[in-house]
Amino acid sequence: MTDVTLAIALPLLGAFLLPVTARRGLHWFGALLGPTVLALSALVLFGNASVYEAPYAIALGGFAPPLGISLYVDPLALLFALTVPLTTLLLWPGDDGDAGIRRQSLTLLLASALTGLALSGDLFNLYVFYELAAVASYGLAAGGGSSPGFVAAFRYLLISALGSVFGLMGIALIYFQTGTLNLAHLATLSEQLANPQGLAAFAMLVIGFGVKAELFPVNGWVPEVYGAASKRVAALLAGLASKLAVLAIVRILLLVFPHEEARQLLLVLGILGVITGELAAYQARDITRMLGWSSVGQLGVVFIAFSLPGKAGLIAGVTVAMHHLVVKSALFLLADRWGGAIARLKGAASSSRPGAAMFVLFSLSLLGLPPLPGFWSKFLVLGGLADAGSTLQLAAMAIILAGTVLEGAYLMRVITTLYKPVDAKAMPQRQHPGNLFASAMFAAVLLCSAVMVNPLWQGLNAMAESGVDTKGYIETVFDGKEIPR
Amino acid sequence: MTTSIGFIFFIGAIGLGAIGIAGIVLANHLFRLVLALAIAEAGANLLLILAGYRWDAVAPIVSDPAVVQTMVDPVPQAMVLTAIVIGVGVQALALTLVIRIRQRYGTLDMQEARQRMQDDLDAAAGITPSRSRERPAGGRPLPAPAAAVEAGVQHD
Amino acid sequence: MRSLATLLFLGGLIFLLTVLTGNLPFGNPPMLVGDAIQKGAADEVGAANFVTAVVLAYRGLDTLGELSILFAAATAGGLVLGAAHGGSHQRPAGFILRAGADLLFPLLLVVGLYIVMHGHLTPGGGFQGGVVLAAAFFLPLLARPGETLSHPWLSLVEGLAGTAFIVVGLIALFQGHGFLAPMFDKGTLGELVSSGSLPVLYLAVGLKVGSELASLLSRLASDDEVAS
Amino acid sequence: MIWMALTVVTLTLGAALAVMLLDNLLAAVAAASVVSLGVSVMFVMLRAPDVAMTEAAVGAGLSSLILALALRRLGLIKLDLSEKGKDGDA
Repeated sequence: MTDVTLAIALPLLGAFLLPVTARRGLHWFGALLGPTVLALSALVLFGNASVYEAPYAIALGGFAPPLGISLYVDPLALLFALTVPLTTLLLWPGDDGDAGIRRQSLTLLLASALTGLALSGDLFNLYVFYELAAVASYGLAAGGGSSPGFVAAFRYLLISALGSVFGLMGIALIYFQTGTLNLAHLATLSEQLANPQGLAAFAMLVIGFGVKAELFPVNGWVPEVYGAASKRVAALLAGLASKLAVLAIVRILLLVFPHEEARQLLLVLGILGVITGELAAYQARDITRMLGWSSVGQLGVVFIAFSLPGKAGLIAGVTVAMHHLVVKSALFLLADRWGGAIARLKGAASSSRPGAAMFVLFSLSLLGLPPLPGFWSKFLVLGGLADAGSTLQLAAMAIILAGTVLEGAYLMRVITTLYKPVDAKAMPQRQHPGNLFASAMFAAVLLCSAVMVNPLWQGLNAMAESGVDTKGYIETVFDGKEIPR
Repeated sequence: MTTSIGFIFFIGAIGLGAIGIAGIVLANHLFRLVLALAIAEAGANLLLILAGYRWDAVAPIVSDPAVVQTMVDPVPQAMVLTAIVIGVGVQALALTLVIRIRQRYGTLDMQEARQRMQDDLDAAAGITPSRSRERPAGGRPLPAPAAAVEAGVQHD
Repeated sequence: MRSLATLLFLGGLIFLLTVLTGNLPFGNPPMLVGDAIQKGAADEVGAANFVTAVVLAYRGLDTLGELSILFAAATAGGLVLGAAHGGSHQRPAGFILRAGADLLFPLLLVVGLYIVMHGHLTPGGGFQGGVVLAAAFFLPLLARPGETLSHPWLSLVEGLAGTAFIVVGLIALFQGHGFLAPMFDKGTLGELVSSGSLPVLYLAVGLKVGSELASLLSRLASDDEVAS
Repeated sequence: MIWMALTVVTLTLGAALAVMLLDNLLAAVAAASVVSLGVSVMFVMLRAPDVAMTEAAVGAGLSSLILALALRRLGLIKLDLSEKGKDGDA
């Protein structure tokens, strides 16, 4: 078994070396460097597949757990960590001179930070990786060089920095009361945090990490950044980065704040996210902003799912999150050439048949048409809500259903436009082959998971089993050593 | 004595954080937004240091290995060290963005810059903007400098 | 509308303040981790400055993340402003500033390196020293606006210092101690050559911070294409 | 000690308000560096000399320099370092 730290360190190493190699006649080396380190880091993570039997923890630097930083590797962390290098490889930015090298460097930094977010078992370390991911994505958002991109990136930076000030204050409030940062150690002290200060700290952390997760009050940046940035960056941020931020929040929720109030908070924010996101998406008149707002709505569903207690919540949440990762990344890729007003897409299907077919496939899955995975993800969430059955949860059910109807309305509007007869004056562009290939890969993943429902279900079950096992987490991290109190 | 001095600093930390956050929410000038961010960060850092402060202890540095003294918690200090450097990096990046926005849109006003961004996004997407603004055909002239330069800034 | 939002906002803040000032233990924190580190740091790490021990040994990954953030900020800044070409077009500075810069340059260099290399003993270290180093290299630029910092060199130092930090961590990993574990002999507490690989790490941090900040500063200082 | 703490906190909060309210941006930058200095004095009183040193070097020194350079590049101030008396445009 290879040390999982390599999956974080290798992309960082690549990012540091890229600008050095690229300017020294080693251009071929620089072009290969990024994909190579990402592939290596995926291999390292694949090499850890044995965690399905036994999760394990790494004490970095060999210091006993509460003192140093510890990494925790369980199926949940591994699944999310694996998506990072794989998705980043599919969305790898092209190489065009000096700016291209900087973009690649930032993408590697983003990948490393997101892997770290999945694996880290330390509150402040989560914050540092989150901040690294944030700074890298400001750069990527502004990297297109367009004027709207600068304004969008600046707004994103402000909102995100406001969030990290809140996050830092939340960490301070937790440290005031417990004197530790290790998530396993905090899990043993979680009853000390079951008070107003604790809840305030949780709310602050949720606002902090919620900026990248497009959580309700701090998602004003979403349509602007996705509209102004290149669509590969939008796919990376909407598909991948948001999921890892969600994972950080879920870890904190499961381990440190297993209280009813904390779940209620997520539920309410999720409901508000669904309402605002779907309504705004319905009103949007161009595809990019429609997809951006619909992504806000979908992440609202993710938060509602994770607010369900126990295994059911974790399974539902992971299913929705993974489904959204695949579908939204692919849809943004397809929107690269087809971005812009919906009305201009008349007859696009005739200029690029596979593109239109995939657009229909992903839209139907997003809506939840039965054999496709999207159906199962919505089914799990709605079933879980019906089982839990408090008034708020039933309301959430109704709102998700209403959101689906809205989703259907605006996605069908696009699809019917795609298949309208061509307007000879304004022929829509053909799809870029690279984008088509990448979204075909996503489609393959989607169809495979539609076929292999049974093994997936078992895998998810095992993952949720170890995911909600707080006691197991504590025992694995401390490994029989004395826990300071 | 023991708690009151900590409480004074606590008020200071919360006050700095509140002023900074209120500034980020309310200010409309791009440069002042960056300044407000720095103040909010200072407040958060102070709060973090306060979380490890112990009134009867010395700084966490061994001056004489033979003498054992109680020390304040070194962990929050390390965290703040990290946070300060992160803060200055983010600030520099924010300023480069401000410089570019000023060059492209000729304004330092958040509302104005946002409006023009929306217009540009709409134009790129091929949508007629919902709010009609007088827009001359062809090039997009810079707005009058009065909008860009805040009153009271010397231009000598 | 805006004033209403303000009022709501301030009300929320005041509410938060009253909730939070409840029973936080000022001046008497639990210090579960802090106490354990104070007991063990002298033996486990061997640095007299415990903050350094925490920054580089116990929480080394945070410091690596922080270096990466600075690197990301500098890279993104470069992406936004483009490569800084040409210095500012101002006239050369006055005699006093030029002479002062010439005098200060070696002085700041020595002071910066001193702060970096004594980080494990006294207050200071890679970050503080790095800032002084950046100032040392930026000052001549301020005095002679025509000159530029040599960017290829800067980026080389940038990349190699960051690489060195990771490589030191990886060497420890492949020796079986875990990523970024302290290596080498711990030495005597309080001496310059002590605490194993920590001074090496802090030197890498100092060079990285210094070169990163210097390139950020020079990029901001060059006032090309002010017009759009 | 308490009086000193009160003074420093009051000064810092006052400077922070000044940053938000001053019309002149260069003065606001100066006020921001006063805030940093005040915070670093507080760090010393809270027995965090390492952090105080960093805050003074980064917050009061480097960050003010960055802000001032940005102001100059924005064309809002003119940092003229050359000898007085000679004219000529940049």
